[in-house]
Amino acid sequence: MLQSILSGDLPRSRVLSVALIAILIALALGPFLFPGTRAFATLGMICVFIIVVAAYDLMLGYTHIVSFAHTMFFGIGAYGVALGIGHFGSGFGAIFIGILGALLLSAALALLLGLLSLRVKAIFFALVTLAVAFAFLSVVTQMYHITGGEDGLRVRVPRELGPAFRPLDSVTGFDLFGFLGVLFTQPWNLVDGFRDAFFTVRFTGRTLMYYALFLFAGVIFLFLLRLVNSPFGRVLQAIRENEFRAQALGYRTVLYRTAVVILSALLTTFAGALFALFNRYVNPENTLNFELMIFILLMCVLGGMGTLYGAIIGAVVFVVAQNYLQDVLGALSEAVNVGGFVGSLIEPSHWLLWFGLLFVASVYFFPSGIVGQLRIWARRREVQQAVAERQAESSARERLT
Amino acid sequence: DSIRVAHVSQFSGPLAAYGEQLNVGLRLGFEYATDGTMQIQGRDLELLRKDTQNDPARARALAEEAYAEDDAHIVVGTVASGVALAMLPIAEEYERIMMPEGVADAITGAEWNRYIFRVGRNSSQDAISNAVAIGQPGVCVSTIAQDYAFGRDGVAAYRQAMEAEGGEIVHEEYLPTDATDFTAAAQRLFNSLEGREGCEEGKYIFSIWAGAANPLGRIQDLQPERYGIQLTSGGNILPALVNYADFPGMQGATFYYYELPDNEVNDWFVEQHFEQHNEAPDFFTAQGFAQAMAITAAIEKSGGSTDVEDLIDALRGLDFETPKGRMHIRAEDHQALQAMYHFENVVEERSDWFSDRTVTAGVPHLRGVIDLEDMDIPILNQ
Amino acid sequence: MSEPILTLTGVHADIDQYHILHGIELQVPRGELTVLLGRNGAGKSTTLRTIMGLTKVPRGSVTFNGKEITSWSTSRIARAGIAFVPENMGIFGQLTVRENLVLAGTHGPLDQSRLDWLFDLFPPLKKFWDRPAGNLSGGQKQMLAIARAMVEPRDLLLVDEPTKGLAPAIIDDLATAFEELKAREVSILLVEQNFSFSRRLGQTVAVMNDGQVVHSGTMAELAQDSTLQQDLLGLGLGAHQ
Amino acid sequence: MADQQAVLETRSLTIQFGGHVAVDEVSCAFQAGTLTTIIGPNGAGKTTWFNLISGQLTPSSGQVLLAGEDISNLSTEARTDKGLGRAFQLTNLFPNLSALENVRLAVASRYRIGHVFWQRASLRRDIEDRARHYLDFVRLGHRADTPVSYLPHGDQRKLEVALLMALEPHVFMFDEPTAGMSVDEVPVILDLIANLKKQDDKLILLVEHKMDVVRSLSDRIVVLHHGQLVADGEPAEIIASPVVQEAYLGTSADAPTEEASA
Amino acid sequence: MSQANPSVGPWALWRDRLLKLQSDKPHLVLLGLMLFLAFLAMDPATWFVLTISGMAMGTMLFLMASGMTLTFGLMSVLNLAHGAFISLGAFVGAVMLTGALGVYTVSPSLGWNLLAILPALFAAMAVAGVVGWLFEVIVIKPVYGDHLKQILVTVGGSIVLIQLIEVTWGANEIPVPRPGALRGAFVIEDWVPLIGGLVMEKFRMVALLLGLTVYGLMLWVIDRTRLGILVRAGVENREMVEIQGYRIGLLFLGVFIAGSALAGLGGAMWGMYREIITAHMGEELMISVIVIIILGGLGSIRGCFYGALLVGLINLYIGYIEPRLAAVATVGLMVGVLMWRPQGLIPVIKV
Ligand SMILES: Nc1ncnc2c1ncn2[C@@H]1O[C@H](COP(=O)(O)OP(=O)(O)OP(=O)(O)O)[C@@H](O)[C@H]1O
Ligand SMILES: Nc1ncnc2c1ncn2[C@@H]1O[C@H](COP(=O)(O)OP(=O)(O)OP(=O)(O)O)[C@@H](O)[C@H]1O
Ligand SMILES: [Mg+2]
Ligand SMILES: [Mg+2]
Repeated sequence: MLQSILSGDLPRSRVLSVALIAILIALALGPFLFPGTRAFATLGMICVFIIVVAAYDLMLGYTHIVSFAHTMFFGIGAYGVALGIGHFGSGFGAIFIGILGALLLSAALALLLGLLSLRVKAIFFALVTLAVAFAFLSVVTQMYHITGGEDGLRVRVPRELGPAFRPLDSVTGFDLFGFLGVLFTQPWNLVDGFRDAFFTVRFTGRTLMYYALFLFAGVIFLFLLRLVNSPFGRVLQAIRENEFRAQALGYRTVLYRTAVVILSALLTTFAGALFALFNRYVNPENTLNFELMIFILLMCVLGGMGTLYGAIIGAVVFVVAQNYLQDVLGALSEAVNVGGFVGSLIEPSHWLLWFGLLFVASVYFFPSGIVGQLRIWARRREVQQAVAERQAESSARERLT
Repeated sequence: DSIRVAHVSQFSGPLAAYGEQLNVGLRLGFEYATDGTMQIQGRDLELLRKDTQNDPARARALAEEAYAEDDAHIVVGTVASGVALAMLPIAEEYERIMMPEGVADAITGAEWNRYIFRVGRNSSQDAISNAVAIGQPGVCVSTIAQDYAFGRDGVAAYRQAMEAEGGEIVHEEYLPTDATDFTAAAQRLFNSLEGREGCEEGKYIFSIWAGAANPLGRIQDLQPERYGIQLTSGGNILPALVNYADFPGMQGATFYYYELPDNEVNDWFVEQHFEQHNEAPDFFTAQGFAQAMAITAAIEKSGGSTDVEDLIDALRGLDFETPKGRMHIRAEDHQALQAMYHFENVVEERSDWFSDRTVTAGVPHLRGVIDLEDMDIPILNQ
Repeated sequence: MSEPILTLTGVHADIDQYHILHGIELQVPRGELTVLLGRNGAGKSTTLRTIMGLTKVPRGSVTFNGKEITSWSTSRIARAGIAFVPENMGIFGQLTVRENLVLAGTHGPLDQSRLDWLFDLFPPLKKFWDRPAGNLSGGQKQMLAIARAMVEPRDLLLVDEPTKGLAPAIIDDLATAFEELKAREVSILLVEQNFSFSRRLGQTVAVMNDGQVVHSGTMAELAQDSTLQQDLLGLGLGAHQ
Repeated sequence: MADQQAVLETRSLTIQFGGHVAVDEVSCAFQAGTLTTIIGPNGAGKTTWFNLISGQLTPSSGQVLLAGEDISNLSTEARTDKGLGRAFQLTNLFPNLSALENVRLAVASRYRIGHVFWQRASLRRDIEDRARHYLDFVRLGHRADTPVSYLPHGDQRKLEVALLMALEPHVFMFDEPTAGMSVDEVPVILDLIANLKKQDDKLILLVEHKMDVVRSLSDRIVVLHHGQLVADGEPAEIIASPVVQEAYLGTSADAPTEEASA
Repeated sequence: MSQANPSVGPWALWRDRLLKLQSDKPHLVLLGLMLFLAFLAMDPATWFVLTISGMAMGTMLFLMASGMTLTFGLMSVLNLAHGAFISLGAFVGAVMLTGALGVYTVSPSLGWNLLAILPALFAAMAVAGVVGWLFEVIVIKPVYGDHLKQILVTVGGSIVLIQLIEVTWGANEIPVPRPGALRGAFVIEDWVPLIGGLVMEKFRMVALLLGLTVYGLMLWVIDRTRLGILVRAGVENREMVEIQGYRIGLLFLGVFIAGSALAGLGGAMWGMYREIITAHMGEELMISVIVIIILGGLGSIRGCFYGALLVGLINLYIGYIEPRLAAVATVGLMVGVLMWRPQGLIPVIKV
């Protein structure tokens, strides 16, 4: 059963399995475990990025097409919904039209990009897409009367997805971290801590939106997992390894590559639309920026290229770091409280410095990504265990004789 | 119960310096307003600080966090107009006061809601005061601005005010926001003014430009004086004023430069700033100070109540003192108004502007104060 | 006879987590041509790479010209006077033939008489002198790879399967070239599958199997003994040669 | 001439690189059920000719015909689809995939299931069984799970042959299949090729420098020199011809003749 | 017009020559075409000013892009932190001009000015070079040969560098005094036909000179020395270069330092041009830099030079005709060129 849901591509590492289960629980029960708007936003962004990164991994990790124009599709999705709602009002019909239009545009652009990749290869292609994405960004910014320019657009979601809609009232949540905090710092207040940890969850339309997001992320992820483990996925791997030879084996690599680019673009567009609905605000900075592109790339590489599970791990680690690193630094610099150059280094306003360092370090220490690394460790342990067993067996046999 | 003011602005990334200045100003302002007690009407004042990283999505989340979790009564927003605009709906959702800092007209215009109060100037104010400063019959102006809402709005307001003064706008030039090479634009500006009839009182090029790469210097390099063209522009932050050294005699209008206003608050402010930071206070520091003065005045007016409706009542029509002079918040669109300063640029060497260096800079010298009555600032939120 | 120019004692080698060589014992006499034989996967190429310092050596020692070079860097080993023609030829496809050879001459400009000798051996090199080496045919690349190792005098040549892909006439010329090098006191360690070629040139021979040297002796001895050949090399086909 | 239609034919096939004519007006036709060996000095244009036939290069002029149909303008993939299979002179595989996966890709191409994205690849036992079959064929069964980059050179050569077999083409093109293979393995591959020949409808083209191999297997020998087809005929006759002796086997010619006479 | 047989006679000859020129010297053809089209689109005086200014802008861009194409061409390292080095150069230059050399800057005499400018440029190069050295050892070395990782690591490194600049010099914008002699413009005397009365900014002329000098020097090093061959070989196969007995690590380090120093030089010049600098300044230039180096053919110095000229010119021409299209036109130019020549104008690296 599990085998067939996960298309036979199991996590293959105990640590990874545990982490994935924990993430699944955290995302599924998130609004009831972590109080606060920031936590809520973080959960939503994780789901969005799981889709985006998984789709990107299909291109990058499984087919070795390095494109920096991915945010373009994300932006198209987001702006599609924003403009749809802007023009046709806050209804589901408007959302549908917006998404449909965005998907069509993305498909067309992806097709062009796929064709471009035939003529312009490898690193050239990567850099060209970077420039194209930049041009797209600049066009969107310049058409400010339609797109709002740098100021972006507000997305007035339908009432059912907004904060005013209250399908359920007063659901109780349990503040997991709050409770754990008490447990570790003041175990003597455990009972009080336990009681205090309960809180009231405002179950609104936004919560509904979150669950829609969560659901889509799950379904798309499983779909991609099946895809990469299908014969089609194997051909992609072949193209990644040696496109020339794949052609000589009779595979029309052009079609495969274009199909992958388009599929990936469409999924990303869809994720962009979900993002707009969840975030209720779109602007170039958030959807089209080069920085965002690099972040997606980092999530992909950090999680582990060519392992879809990496998309989940990468998105979680990254989004959490992005949202909470500054607070950690703040706490740290208060605790340490040194002045001068060193002091200014750990000032929260220089959190980007540490972020950059983590960025570099993660590429070094997880050259095959977190998932890849975990799998390597797991395999090493298996081998060691096998060796140990064999030794134990032989020594036992010796003792017998 | 304390009064909680959350300053949600960018403290890292490209515009971090402005956020920092605002924050310094805000603290100084409260210090002055409360005589150092940090209490208003017997209630403690609590100042929170959150870094948007110049990311609108994050800014929205932080504003929500400030209202929902920190239970802040007032959120003071950011100087980046886009980010500020993105935050506005949050105030409406949570029904709490927000005081954004961006200059976009839309903040107290199209995107306004009743919880929004702006203590800073808006871009039309800037533009109009500049038009008033030099405008008279026989003046011809070509404008150069960035091609987006801020630039276009500004020029439109400028044109209206200029025409009201009897001057004439000859040509409008718009460039991408990130342009760095102005040769082509200068060429066209010159073409538009060169040999034009009926400009006895002067030919000007007026620039409205946000960001570092100001076109004035590049235009000046191409020697506009050959065609009898002068430059004119608004005020700027101190580092930018350093480059104004290239434009001796240039005139314009600004909302603040620390030596222009003549009032008690400013005296205290400048003195304290030099004492604490060993350098001159800038644009946004004064802005933050004014912010604090407005908040204090409002809460005093409401008798210490921080209930949102009480605050709205108090803020509407509020008059308060700031380093920039006396200010007034219009009831209609919650936009604060102030007198502006008509200046003329004089090249001087200044060692007191920055703590670490001496610079040769274009220093604004007062030519006159443009009173509120002289400016017709449109109400845009209807 | 003088001491061997190269000695491997108990050399082990790892690639990644795999243990490939298990205690190689090998000597290359000075001024002679030693042939290293063995089946596919016996570890011949790995042995050569290990000598060049290209694989990790957890145990054992490599001595060259009386100096222990086990832990030297590859470039230092090369500068000490060892040239290496790898199995995959390793030519620089983006560079021209000329540039490939210029780089191989580490001591300044190339010696014209030596070049002429090479052109004589491998005429295509002259013909394609200023063309990108990546466009050469398989055999031409092989020629270039060998020429690169011979463009300057070196003390020891490590050559990995030079004859594969070469036309018979060229193989013939190559044999002559090796003879000449031997005459110039150059020592050669040759890995070769072409038994008739190695039998013609080799003086000493070592046979590898499964990461170990399982036999070493003179070529004459092995060439006579067809049971030994059958044993070590499985020369079912070769026996009739 | 017209008694049997040629399976494969090249007509005045020519390609130039810059000023250099690598293949020069080569016209040649091949019948089914034959094995033709192509010999010629290094750089004669053998591999280039292969590249033109299999579509890696586009000719400057001339045509390639497969079963009478002009395929000069088809892509490599389309030609493979039509039953033209090719193994490469310089090993050209999927280095990070296992040996089995390499062959499986070839089998999957042969059964045209590359576009299937809804099935789990690992559940296609039929494909895997065939792949294992071909792997055993070249005596690499024990190496099925080893990544190709870990295989020694000789084994990679064998895998190259396995991939070609797995494609089950009508036309087999081998480019020096035994180069670098150890002496005891060579006969295995040769047997394999000889067995192919027994299937009547197959056509085999072979580039090879080992003269004993050439002699024992070929039905016909074609000689290329400076891009031109200089001789074509029965093996014995060709090897004896002075052109070949001089241009290819070398003047001294003692080593080859030694082989030849043994 | 009615030629009897177009395939003979001077027409055919010219057409053949043109075709040959087009395939052998695409950069010259393109440059000529652009100059010509622009000439048709505007009046000659404007055209002249824009062309000179555009070329000067181009050479300034070349200064900034050359380092990146150098590291790519010679060692196949894609350094997206290049922008941070540009910023670094700008800051060092600014500090030198305002601080230690402030006195020389203010003086309007060219001689004294040069005393300020040259050390400032050298300091910018030196500091950028030293930081480049550290950067190579710490950040780049572990990811040789893997473009994807290089992109990631250098972006991370770029964030760190920019933050360090902010920690050191503060997050404020810093004004850069432009030395007196470089302010203003040369005015062409009125009696000169056609272009009389036109002005050309002095600074641009200096940038033009400097750019041409650096270009010449770089060409000399790459073409006339063994270094060029050596490092190109290293890109293809490090192991083989070591097998030939060269210490490739040192070699790459040297190239990277040179590339960083060039970025520093370009940054210092750019800072003086803009007169106000921020830590993010270099980042904003990266798109232009990237367009230039792809346009010219990744890794080609010559291509980079022509690419920079083309970008500088098109920016001004389009900026004159329709400023909104400037950014799109640049990228459009690049995509167009790549469709015509997938490896750029003067390819060196095959992909
Ligand atoms: N990169 C690698 N990783 C793991 N194992 C390897 C690697 N390279 C080679 N091996 C293994 O090392 C063993 C010896 O390989 P080597 O290439 O030295 O053999 P060889 O004797 O040269 O064979 P051939 O005649 O086929 O070239 C083989 O079993 C091979 O599988
Ligand atoms: N892409 C190319 N560009 C330029 N010249 C080429 C190109 N490909 C091949 N050549 C040249 O064409 C000639 C024929 O090469 P080809 O590879 O066909 O030779 P071959 O007969 O297979 O030789 P070998 O036995 O050495 O493999 C060679 O001289 C080679 O240098
Ligand atoms: Mg080998
Ligand atoms: Mg060949």
